Amino acid sequence: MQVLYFAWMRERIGVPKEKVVTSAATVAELVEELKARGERYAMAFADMASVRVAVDQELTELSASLKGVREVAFFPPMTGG
Amino acid sequence: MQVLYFAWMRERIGVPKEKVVTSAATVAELVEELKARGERYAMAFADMASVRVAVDQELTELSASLKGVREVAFFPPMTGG
Amino acid sequence: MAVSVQAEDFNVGAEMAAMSAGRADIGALVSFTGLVRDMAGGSEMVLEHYPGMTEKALVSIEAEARGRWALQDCRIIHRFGPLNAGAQIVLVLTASPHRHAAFEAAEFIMDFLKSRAPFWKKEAGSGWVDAREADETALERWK
Amino acid sequence: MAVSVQAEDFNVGAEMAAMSAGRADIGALVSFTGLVRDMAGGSEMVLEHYPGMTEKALVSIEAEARGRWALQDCRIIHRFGPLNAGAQIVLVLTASPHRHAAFEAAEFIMDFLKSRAPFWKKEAGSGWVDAREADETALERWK
Repeated sequence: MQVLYFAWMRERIGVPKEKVVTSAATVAELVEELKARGERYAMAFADMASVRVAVDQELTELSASLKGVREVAFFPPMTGG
Repeated sequence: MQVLYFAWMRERIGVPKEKVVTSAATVAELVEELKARGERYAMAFADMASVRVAVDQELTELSASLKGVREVAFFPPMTGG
Repeated sequence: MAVSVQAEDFNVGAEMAAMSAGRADIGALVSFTGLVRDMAGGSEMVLEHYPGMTEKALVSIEAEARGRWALQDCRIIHRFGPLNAGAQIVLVLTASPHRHAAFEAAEFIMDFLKSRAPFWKKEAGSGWVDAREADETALERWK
Repeated sequence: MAVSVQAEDFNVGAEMAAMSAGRADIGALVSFTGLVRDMAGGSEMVLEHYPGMTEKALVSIEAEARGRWALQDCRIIHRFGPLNAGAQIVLVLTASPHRHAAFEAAEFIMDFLKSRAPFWKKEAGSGWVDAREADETALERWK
């Protein structure tokens, strides 16, 4: 599974994307696995109220299933326009 | 006093403007005087719900005073834009 | 005064460029362009207006809009005379730091202009255009 | 699909002309242009985006707008990359027979684009721009 990070999530974690092998069933479980990877991840995911998630390029919730998913992205609230 | 007519008011009455000498105190009184001038005027002022009036280039009501007024204009509801 | 009542056509891009030229404090620019629709029957139209009062009415609508919203700039151009199908009739431009002010002010100006500025449309086929009930009720929103 | 996500600047006048060219059924054309405001501190900005998802999000917002209003045409252009103060960021164009549809659709698209399209602004002086509460509450209007 490809995991992408944008904006300050990308800066905190230090990479724009990475391949992640996981058995997490939901986004929330994936977040817990990532947080356990070290301080940068723990910091990036410290305030989940400021984290948005897209699964296969569709905005969704932490409870979303990862079954068959190819791409998960984490980013702060969007500020376009 | 200058009296102006626009759109179908102008077409019905047959002139775009005319000098009117009147002792009418209000627009409503002026309308009655004009209606008495003949068929064209009577037709133009037949349906007062479709007549708007401006006194010295400000939209106003039939009850408006004509004291010191130099220009009165009659026209149908506006359809700009 | 940023109001023009004219027979000539206008260039929306040029008007927008003129509004934002030399400044970098505008966040939102909204434009409304009204065009002559090709109605079944007649494609030509004549716009009659009341010279003098028209300018006053537009200036007063603009002033009212500037009083309600924090506009950085505002421009109204309204044409008169013969106009073919597809021709531009009216342009309203509003500039503001924030988008809602720019949107609302432009819509407010158009709503008032529609039934408070002395213009009358006559279509080649069908004659004088009747005022629309909807245009009068649109004003309710701003009370 | 009338959505573009690009680094290049755009020409509002040309986009409007392209939309109305060769047709005379449009009554109302509304444009919204978002510009980089020169904030005290930093005048340069970088707009990061999520390639692929951005286009999808904009196409979906456009489809939603077309479902709600009788639009004759619609165009969204959003830039990414480094942008100086005064630069154009986003363009939304809507065409409709009537003005309220064109206004509302453009405002709807901007409201959703603001907090549902994956763009992030970083200002040279002050860092990542925080999402505004007001942008989230703006969506309530369309429920």
